[in-house]
Amino acid sequence: MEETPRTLLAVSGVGKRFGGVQALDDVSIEFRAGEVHALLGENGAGKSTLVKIIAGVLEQDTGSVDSVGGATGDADDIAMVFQECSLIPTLSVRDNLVLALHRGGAILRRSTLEAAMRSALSRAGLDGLDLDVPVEVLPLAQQQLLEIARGLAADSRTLILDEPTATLSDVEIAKVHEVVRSLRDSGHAIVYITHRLAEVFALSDRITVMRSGRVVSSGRTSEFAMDSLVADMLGPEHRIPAPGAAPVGGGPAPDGPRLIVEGASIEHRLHGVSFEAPAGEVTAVFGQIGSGADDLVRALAGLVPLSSGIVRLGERTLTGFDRAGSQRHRVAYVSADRVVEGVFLTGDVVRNISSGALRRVSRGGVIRAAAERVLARDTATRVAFDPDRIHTQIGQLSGGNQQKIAIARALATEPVMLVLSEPTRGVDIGARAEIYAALRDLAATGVVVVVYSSDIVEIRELADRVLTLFRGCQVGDHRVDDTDDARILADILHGAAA
Amino acid sequence: MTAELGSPPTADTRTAPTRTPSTISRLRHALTDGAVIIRLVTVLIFVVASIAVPQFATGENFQTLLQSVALIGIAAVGLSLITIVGRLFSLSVSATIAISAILFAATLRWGPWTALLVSALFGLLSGAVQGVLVGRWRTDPIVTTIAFAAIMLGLGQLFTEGRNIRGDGDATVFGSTVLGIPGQVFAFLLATVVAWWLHRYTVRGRVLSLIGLNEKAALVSGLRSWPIVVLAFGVAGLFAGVAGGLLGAQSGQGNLGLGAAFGFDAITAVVVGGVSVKGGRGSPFDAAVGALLVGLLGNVLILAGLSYETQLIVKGVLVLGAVVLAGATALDPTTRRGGR
Amino acid sequence: AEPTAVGTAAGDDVRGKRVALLTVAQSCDYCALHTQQFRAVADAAGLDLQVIVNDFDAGEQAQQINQVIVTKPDAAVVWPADAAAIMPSLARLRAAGIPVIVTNAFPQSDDDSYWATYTGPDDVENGAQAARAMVEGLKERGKPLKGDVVVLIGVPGTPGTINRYEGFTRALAQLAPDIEVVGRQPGNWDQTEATSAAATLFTQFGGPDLIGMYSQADNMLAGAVLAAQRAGIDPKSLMLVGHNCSIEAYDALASGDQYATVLQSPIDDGDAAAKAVITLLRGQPQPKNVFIANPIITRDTVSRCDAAVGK
Amino acid sequence: MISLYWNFRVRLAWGLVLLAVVAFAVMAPGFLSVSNVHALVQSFAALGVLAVGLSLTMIAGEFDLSIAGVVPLTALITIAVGQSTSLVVGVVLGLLVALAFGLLNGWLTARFSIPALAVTVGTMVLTTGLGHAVAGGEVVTLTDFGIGLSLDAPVAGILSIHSIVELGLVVAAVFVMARTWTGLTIYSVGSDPARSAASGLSVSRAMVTVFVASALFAGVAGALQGISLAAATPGADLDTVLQAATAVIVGGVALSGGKGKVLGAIAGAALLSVVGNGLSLIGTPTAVVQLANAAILLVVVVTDGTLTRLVRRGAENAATTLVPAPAATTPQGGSS
Ligand SMILES: Nc1ncnc2c1ncn2[C@@H]1O[C@H](COP(=O)(O)OP(=O)(O)OP(=O)(O)O)[C@@H](O)[C@H]1O
Ligand SMILES: Nc1ncnc2c1ncn2[C@@H]1O[C@H](COP(=O)(O)OP(=O)(O)OP(=O)(O)O)[C@@H](O)[C@H]1O
Ligand SMILES: [Mg+2]
Ligand SMILES: [Mg+2]
Repeated sequence: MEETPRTLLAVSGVGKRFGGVQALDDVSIEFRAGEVHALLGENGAGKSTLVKIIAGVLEQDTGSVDSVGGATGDADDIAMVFQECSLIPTLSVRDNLVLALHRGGAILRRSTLEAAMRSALSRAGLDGLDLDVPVEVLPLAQQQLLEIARGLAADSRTLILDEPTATLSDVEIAKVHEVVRSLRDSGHAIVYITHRLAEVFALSDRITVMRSGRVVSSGRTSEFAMDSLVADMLGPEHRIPAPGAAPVGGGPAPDGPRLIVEGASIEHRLHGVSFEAPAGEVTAVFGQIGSGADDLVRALAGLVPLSSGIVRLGERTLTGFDRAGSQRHRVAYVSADRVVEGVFLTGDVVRNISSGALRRVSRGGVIRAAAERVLARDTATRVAFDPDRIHTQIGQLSGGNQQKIAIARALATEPVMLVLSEPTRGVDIGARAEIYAALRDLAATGVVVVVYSSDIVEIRELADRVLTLFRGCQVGDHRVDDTDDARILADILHGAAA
Repeated sequence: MTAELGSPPTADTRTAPTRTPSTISRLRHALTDGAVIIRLVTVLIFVVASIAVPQFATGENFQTLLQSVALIGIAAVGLSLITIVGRLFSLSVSATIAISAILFAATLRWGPWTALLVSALFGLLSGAVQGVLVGRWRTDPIVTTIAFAAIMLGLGQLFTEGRNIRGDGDATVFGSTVLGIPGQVFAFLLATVVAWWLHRYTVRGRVLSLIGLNEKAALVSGLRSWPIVVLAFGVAGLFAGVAGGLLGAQSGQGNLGLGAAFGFDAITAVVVGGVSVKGGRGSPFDAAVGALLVGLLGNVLILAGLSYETQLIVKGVLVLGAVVLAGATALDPTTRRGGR
Repeated sequence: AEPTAVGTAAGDDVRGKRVALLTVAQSCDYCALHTQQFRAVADAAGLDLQVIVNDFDAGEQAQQINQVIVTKPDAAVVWPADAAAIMPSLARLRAAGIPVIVTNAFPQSDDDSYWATYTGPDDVENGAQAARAMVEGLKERGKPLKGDVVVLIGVPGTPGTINRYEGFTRALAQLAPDIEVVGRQPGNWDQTEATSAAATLFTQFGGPDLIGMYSQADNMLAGAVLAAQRAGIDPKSLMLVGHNCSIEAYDALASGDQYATVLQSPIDDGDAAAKAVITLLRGQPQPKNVFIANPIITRDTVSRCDAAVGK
Repeated sequence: MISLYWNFRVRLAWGLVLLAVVAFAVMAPGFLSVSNVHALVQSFAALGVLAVGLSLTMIAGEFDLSIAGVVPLTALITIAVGQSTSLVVGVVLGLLVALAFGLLNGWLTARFSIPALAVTVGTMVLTTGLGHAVAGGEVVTLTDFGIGLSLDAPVAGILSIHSIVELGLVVAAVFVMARTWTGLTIYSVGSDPARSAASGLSVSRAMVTVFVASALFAGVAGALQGISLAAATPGADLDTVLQAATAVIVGGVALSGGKGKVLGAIAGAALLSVVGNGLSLIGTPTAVVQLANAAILLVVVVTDGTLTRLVRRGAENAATTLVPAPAATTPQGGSS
């Protein structure tokens, strides 16, 4: 029982600096065969930087990464599933898999690899995916699964998964866990980064917590409890803020327009969804991939046209508006696809935040720089982003902080309705609570908040109400504190509304 | 409103010491900007030439230099808007200039200012039409502008039969000086300042950059790209039209071959000036500096008495050097390639 | 311009014969007038004319000649885009049995059996004429035959440029050995490029010793006049000699900014080519080289250019 | 529908080529004659080899402007050296210089992450200058132009050694891009260099490969053109680059990288050559030729935009409906 598994990979004394930021400072960890090793820490703790160094994508400044028992060299025997998608967008699914599967030789034999591709796809829960479709047209969750399939396809001894489940719903997560367990059982070493702490206890054998580029604690999972884990992650001086204002049913409903959706349909994807969402409430839309839940929120934001149905916000009819039109009617949107739609990676925080609110910081079509900075600072504070870093380029922020800016962009527009897709994708537990609080505060001021999330925990903490979808149809509409997880999951799995 | 959020930010607190950007860090930041490097290189060459090349540092030569880049500069400044909004280049700049010069000559009998207005309006219209295709119909900018160049030159040929069009009037007003500055140079300065100001300080200028940086993210912020693309092409056309009109005014004549090299020179200026061809980064000012740098190199090398081929070789090496220096010092982790 | 005698009087003997004119850019004034005149004469003679244009692109012209060979015309008239690169194409035309008139640019070859007749300018002689004009002008103004001269050339490394330059320098050395050609820059036959090139030439050599400039084309000289004015040099104080007597010279000669030009009339050029091909088709003998007139044109004789500039 | 997304652009271009061929076969007698097809193949091969070379750099997300200088430079070296020593030495030397510039372009682009357009503006000026230096102000000719004639002499009716060499390079490029690891890496790097590097691909190697290939193709085109014209002139050949770029884009290769097929670029070159040949066979005035070209280009870009969006939407639909549409008995929501 107490025999220590063989160490496959040893990180010792690794340090890394980015300009003025010490991203990693003397980090030493060992990864063992047959173990799932969870790597935890708040946003910007240095997790992604560490695993990128392990995978050889980044070069460390100090220290070393040694593959201990390995017969072969380092990078070749390590497969990595990246936090920000690393699939090649214009290439087909097939060619993306070939990139992972190819083993030397100048000539490609795509057909002989077909079986391996199919098996990797099916292990990641992507049976029946068309191999010739370009990756860029796949929905985000499928891209994430494909990313995992790519990691699996390589069949390396060490597999690193950097927030693989951030955009997946529980059904898909279960599938991923199954694969991870079977890999562990066959003696692979797995490095698993996540902000979903529930996963950690369900899946991992060992935990390392990082903070500010250092290892703060490390040990067997059984040695940790949820509280201590959170304390380790956030540090002694922080605490998780209390839930936001306006709890359900408490107090008078604030003034504000009501969202009314009647018979919303999108060809092939959504069939006659109707619901109403009052101002002051957070309404969640929940469903699996292909359930139409994310299409619904995209349609509400004006990104996809409805084929039929009506959307009204108070007196105004929003149907027929494109994104620019709905933004003008103060509907703000936060995309789940951070890199592509969420932020301007090469712009600084100020420009990102003001991008949707230029009218507020300009007069006569001329931007007032001071007003813009004030707006950026204020909004940054609302999403718990350090206002002194507003001149940083977004591309240099950690994933979670990028997400905060994506939300700040929407908040800065002072929306009447805020539509969000996966709002806390990749956000650490502390910041997540702060974002929830900010969103609930926003709702309390009379804003309609509609959120699509694949995370049932998030829905519990954030929403007043959850709308469940199955195969494009609305199957349930529950008050969150009136229902339980089993019920919601049953809805989205089988459409079995009682 | 955000009572609970008043607490200090939880994440990335170790960066707290860098509160306000110090002069040094600002300087360091500036040195990682390719366009700034190009400006420095330009100044450096200027200084070196002033010391080392005998006839360089004279008032007349500066005038000569500025006049030789003025029209290219005007076209380049306009063109940079298209590049910044992420639509690469217009390859119809030369054709617009030639036709505008012809129109200028043809309408000179109504007075020089009317003629210039006609040229400018033609440029604006032709640019805007291309902008509608590229912006609204999402056609490829390169092919679209090549097609429009062919249309303009083809029609021009049908109307002029390839002949020189001679202006019937006096266009010397554009040869005179404004505030002691030659007319064309004044126009160049004006165009640069106006474009730079619009880009730097106005909402539309900002939207231009944002769309160039990431069109999808801009859409999420409710920013429609096509009106801005039309605007960029329209202004680029307008500037090319003005350049064409002024070119026609030089000799009071216009023909289809006039300004043939301008299109490529303008692209060179935009690229060498450090405007990112991927869109979003750079400003019209950079394009003006690019035009100046290329013109400066040409001027200095001739004055240094080099033969034509040596001029070209040295110019090539220097352009390459400047571009590489700008690229090598620019620390842009998001666009930097990993590569092993 | 009026098509002149030859074709009209001689009846129908060449009517309907197919002739291909392979010419260069349509968007240049000279080329357009050349083609215009050629067409006028050919039409009057009833030739079945096909005009094929490229943009001074030797490679493309070679392809066009391949194609012309396919259509087997009775004769081909070729304006070489590149006087050197035309040789293999001429050989191919000869092999296909198609007789050839070369116009405007003398092929770069010692073997003149590849073409029936050359018509057009004699560029060495043209350059020499420019030198004579310059010397005469200096004498006329009572200036000493001494000082510096600069030259604006066309595209470097091409026969027209080389030959005119050679003719100019050789004649100048003979006529006025004390005048020195101190600098030359290419204007690439382009007015705007010539403006910058001339501007730097003036910066470099614009001292009291500078007495004149020879520009291998009038449109480039118009740029030089502009550059001189900008540099604060009175163009009239220099001996400016251009080439072609194109429309730009017409004005500059009238105002006195330009002293002289060497006439090379596109009308004469096109006319000579058309007449040569008609003579050829009739089977009549004609000289191997037909050079067009290249008189020196000054302010007083500028009316000789009326036809050439389409007046 | 979905594989259409990948291939429709290539098909569109080839469809237009076919249409043009049929149209000219009807309108222009002699269009399909052996000698005209020979002339057509000659011009197609010359444009095709440049277009394909350029398409490689464009698939890699970059652009090689320097071929405007490399084509004449190689021709000049080939002819100048060929005249003084032997043509073989000339060709070899010319190609070596071209390759050196390819290496330089690729290395600078990859090493310093500079857009190749900026790098190749520099090398274009540099190569043009070297061209003038090689010419030394003289006309560069090969007195024996018999070699050029045999290079272009018909082989099997419609081909020639000239076009066979160029078409050989074209076929090789098609194979490499479609079937080899190198090709796949080039696509990948062109699509997203950062992600490719993260997946362990060597961005620099891909860059150097495409620029060397592009320079090699340009060099071969230049050397052959020089021999076949028995002469070479210095100066940047921008028109040719522009035409090649037009062919590539018409064929569906995007300047943004990672998209398009070499076969498309070939179709683009074929379309331009067929239209050019056909129109001049009919004896169309240049102005009309220009307008006709413009019309074709506009038709291509407008159809392309519309079709791309349609097909893409179809692909997205297909991709997102993994979960099949609901059965007839639609479950109704509304409990709580
Ligand atoms: N390319 C870069 N340039 C500059 N700084 C960087 C860069 N990449 C990361 N950093 C910085 O390094 C630190 C660690 O970032 P990293 O991405 O490793 O965090 P993380 O633990 O993965 O966070 P998250 O949970 O949000 O993904 C952060 O402060 C980040 O701003
Ligand atoms: N292309 C575009 N698409 C969508 N919105 C745009 C676009 N361009 C500008 N806007 C939006 O228009 C708003 C203001 O632009 P505009 O310059 O028209 O202001 P204005 O009419 O002068 O208003 P004010 O007088 O209040 O300053 C900005 O909020 C900006 O986001
Ligand atoms: Mg991370
Ligand atoms: Mg405003």
